[in-house]
Amino acid sequence: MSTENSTSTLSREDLARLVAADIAPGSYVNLGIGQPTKVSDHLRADQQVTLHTENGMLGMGPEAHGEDIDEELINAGKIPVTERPGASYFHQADSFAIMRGGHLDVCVLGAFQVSAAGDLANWSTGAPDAIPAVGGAMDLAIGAKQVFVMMSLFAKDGTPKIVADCTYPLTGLACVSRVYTDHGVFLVDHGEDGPSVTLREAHGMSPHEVADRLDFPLTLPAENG
Amino acid sequence: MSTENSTSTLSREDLARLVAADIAPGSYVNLGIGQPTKVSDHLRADQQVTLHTENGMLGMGPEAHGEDIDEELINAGKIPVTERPGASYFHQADSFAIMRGGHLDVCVLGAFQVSAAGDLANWSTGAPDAIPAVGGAMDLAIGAKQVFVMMSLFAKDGTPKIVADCTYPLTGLACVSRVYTDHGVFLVDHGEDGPSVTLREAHGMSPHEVADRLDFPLTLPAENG
Amino acid sequence: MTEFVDTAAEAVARVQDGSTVLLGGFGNAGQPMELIDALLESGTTGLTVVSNNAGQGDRGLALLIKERRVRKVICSFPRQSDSWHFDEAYRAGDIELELVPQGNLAERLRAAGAGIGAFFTPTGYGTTLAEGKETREIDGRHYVLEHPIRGDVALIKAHTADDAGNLLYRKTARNFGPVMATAAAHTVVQVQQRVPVGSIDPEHVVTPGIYVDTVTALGADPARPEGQPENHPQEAKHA
Amino acid sequence: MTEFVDTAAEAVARVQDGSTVLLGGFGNAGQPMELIDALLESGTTGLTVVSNNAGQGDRGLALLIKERRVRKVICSFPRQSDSWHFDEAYRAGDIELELVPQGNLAERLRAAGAGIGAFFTPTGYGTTLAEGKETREIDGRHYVLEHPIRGDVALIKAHTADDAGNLLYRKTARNFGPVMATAAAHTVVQVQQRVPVGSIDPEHVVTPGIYVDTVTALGADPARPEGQPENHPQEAKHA
Repeated sequence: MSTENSTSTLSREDLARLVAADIAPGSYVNLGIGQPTKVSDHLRADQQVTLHTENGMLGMGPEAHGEDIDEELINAGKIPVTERPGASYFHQADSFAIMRGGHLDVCVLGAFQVSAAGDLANWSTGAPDAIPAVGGAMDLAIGAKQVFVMMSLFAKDGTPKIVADCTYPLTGLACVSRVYTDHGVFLVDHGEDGPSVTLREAHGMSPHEVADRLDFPLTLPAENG
Repeated sequence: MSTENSTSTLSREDLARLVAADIAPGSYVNLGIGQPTKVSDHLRADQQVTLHTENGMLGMGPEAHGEDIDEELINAGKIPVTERPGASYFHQADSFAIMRGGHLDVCVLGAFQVSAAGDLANWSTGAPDAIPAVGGAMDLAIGAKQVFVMMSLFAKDGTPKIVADCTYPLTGLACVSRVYTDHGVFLVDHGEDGPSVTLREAHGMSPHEVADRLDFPLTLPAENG
Repeated sequence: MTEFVDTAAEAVARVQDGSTVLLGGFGNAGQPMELIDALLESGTTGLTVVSNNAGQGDRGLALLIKERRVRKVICSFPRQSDSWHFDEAYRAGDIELELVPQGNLAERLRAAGAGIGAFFTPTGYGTTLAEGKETREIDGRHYVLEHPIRGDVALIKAHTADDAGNLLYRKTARNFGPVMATAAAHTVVQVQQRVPVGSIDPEHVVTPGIYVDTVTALGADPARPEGQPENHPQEAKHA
Repeated sequence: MTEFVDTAAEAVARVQDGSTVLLGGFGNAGQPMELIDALLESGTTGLTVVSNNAGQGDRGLALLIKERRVRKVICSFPRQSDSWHFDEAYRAGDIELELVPQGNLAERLRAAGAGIGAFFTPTGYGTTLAEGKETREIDGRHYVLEHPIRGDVALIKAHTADDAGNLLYRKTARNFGPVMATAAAHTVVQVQQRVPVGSIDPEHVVTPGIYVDTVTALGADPARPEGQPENHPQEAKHA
């Protein structure tokens, strides 16, 4: 897999590999529940990435199996996990201080929608009969130095999930830095002249085709611009 | 020494003994710098009082001497102290959360003045050329469930130090519960009808003589009222 | 001063009808199952429960909700794959829900314990969970004003208590315990073991005894047989 | 990620003229004397120093003030029996003082580290130290609004660091270290010893490595000869 434009879309595995490769060595990272969890499979040992789980731990290791399962050592998805050397435990207020205080380098989240201003919608479909649950989503959205989103670019009905304005209930405003999708990687710039979105690379369609499907002005990669 | 009215004034040692005897068994207590420190000499082991020092410790023991001196184990007055079994260390924000959150049962402080409303002035003389220093005084004043003050009833010039309104800069408002002085013990009631001060016992002068010297209405002990 | 009682039933005696109860745990980890069982036995009802979740499966808080003892839940993540008792009570209109982002929940509990009157948090700004709340821009960032959450009683789980009430926790079961212990008028703790004063290194104490009112030691946890000592805190091994 | 450097001089290289420096310590306990000595050597000036005190005797911060490297001090207790260098600078009008009640100082540092925009504290309400500050009555109690104190660099002292930057402190020398470590853009720590990852029990870590940017291990402290091992944290003995 290359990070240049390609004619085939990226699989979920490709995406996880791409995100993992983009995380700077030595980073402190929180991986959200679901698709983002897969990123850990592609982090190389020499990247020395330390994983945070918001239920009170730094230095989280891979999922636990068999005899290693300990119901008092779980991740934010309540899956049994393991402990890396150099780990530490802390209580919930200290754990969220790590996030809210901006100490994590990267947080990787799933999403329903991301706006061209970097607004994130990932906690509620807004369906009137749904039982709401937010967990740490809003803290994760506003806490990390960089928030990476992983999702498909289009919903099942073909409408784009990167939009001018989110129609789903918001998780956080102007918080997303990058969006990794099956059809390409989008960089959100929160500049002083207002936000802008640049397509870093396209997959499965051309950059112009991607731009045509979106309802906001997309900056294309330099070689295509 | 009795807790009834007496014809002689209370010495500083008497006061320390009196305060110590009034601390309920099992209490968590902070003793301020100076005269209040003496209270610890009179706490009985069976009272099981736990001492807090705001620089980050519960379970502080007596002053350290000789080989026991450790410059990393000091009290709020920067005097080397010792550690009792069952002690714990914590950082400064956690230590002041213990105070501000109202978890200490008793705090004993010195004072320049206390008002009839229980206002405390103990951190600054207000002299124009003085270099100000407040330390933890304002946190101690408002934090504990009960604040006991130890001081002489009269200043060197003969003016009372329990007053209608403090003239010295305030440390905290309506925070003092009791005032232990050489001439008697005063209880400050913060009732719904406004504050009132009751003389529990007089020493070295009669209750009426004490009342005559003060410039606010003093409630006298029941047997003299 | 910390009192030690022999049974979970005695430990929860402080909880009354209508009490606000802070309930430790993130999922089942750190949830004081035996204290909750005793609360079920006691018949106490009309409770407001503050907890991260609203119960999983057929244990602990889920059973309190099933039995309709809980009038209101203040939590961050009620809906889960196995939160069927909450789901049913909620859809039936039998339980009130106040949804709070998890970090705000933790910080509001901390504020209660630390004597903070209110605080400006960036979490939730611009979302429906901040609707109607005061907001402010400070140094170019937007914040929402949040207030403390206090409990009448906290029910939490720790691993070890010494005779002075100092607590050690275990791994991610620590979660809300230390914060809730500071935020309730009365804190009740179930521990696996009680050790003499002096058994815990003062540098390692997580919750000082000043926050701990009642402790009951349950002995060995069936889920953690003695054959796994390496998972226990260091002091536990020495005791 | 935590970097380890060989000398105190390298460790303080981040401090620039005009920097705001958070300086650990309560009195001399926990004051990073060797880092301050290196700062003296470096010639850096125009500093704003945030610390509980304003130096004692002829060591550490007192010397920085004596040499007029400090433009402003934010502290709770500058005036002491042996604060002669501060007293002289202050009376000469050479140093600015912002006096902050100690608990507000600690909480403002914590707020900076925890991403809290501002908070209402009861401490100082109705006193001259709250003059001009916003106040509010909440549930019948009066509060003052206080804002975070952030540092460009924190210089603190701990006892032990592992290779991941996790820190253990020693007794009341812990004081402001853990809070300041969270409140600065760059945190520099002097420790007595560095140990391999895995030497510190994860339950005992006081400051996680995420807060620690630069560490220098000084080796044995002359004030604490090896003959006193019982005063060292448990892990230190095992290392």
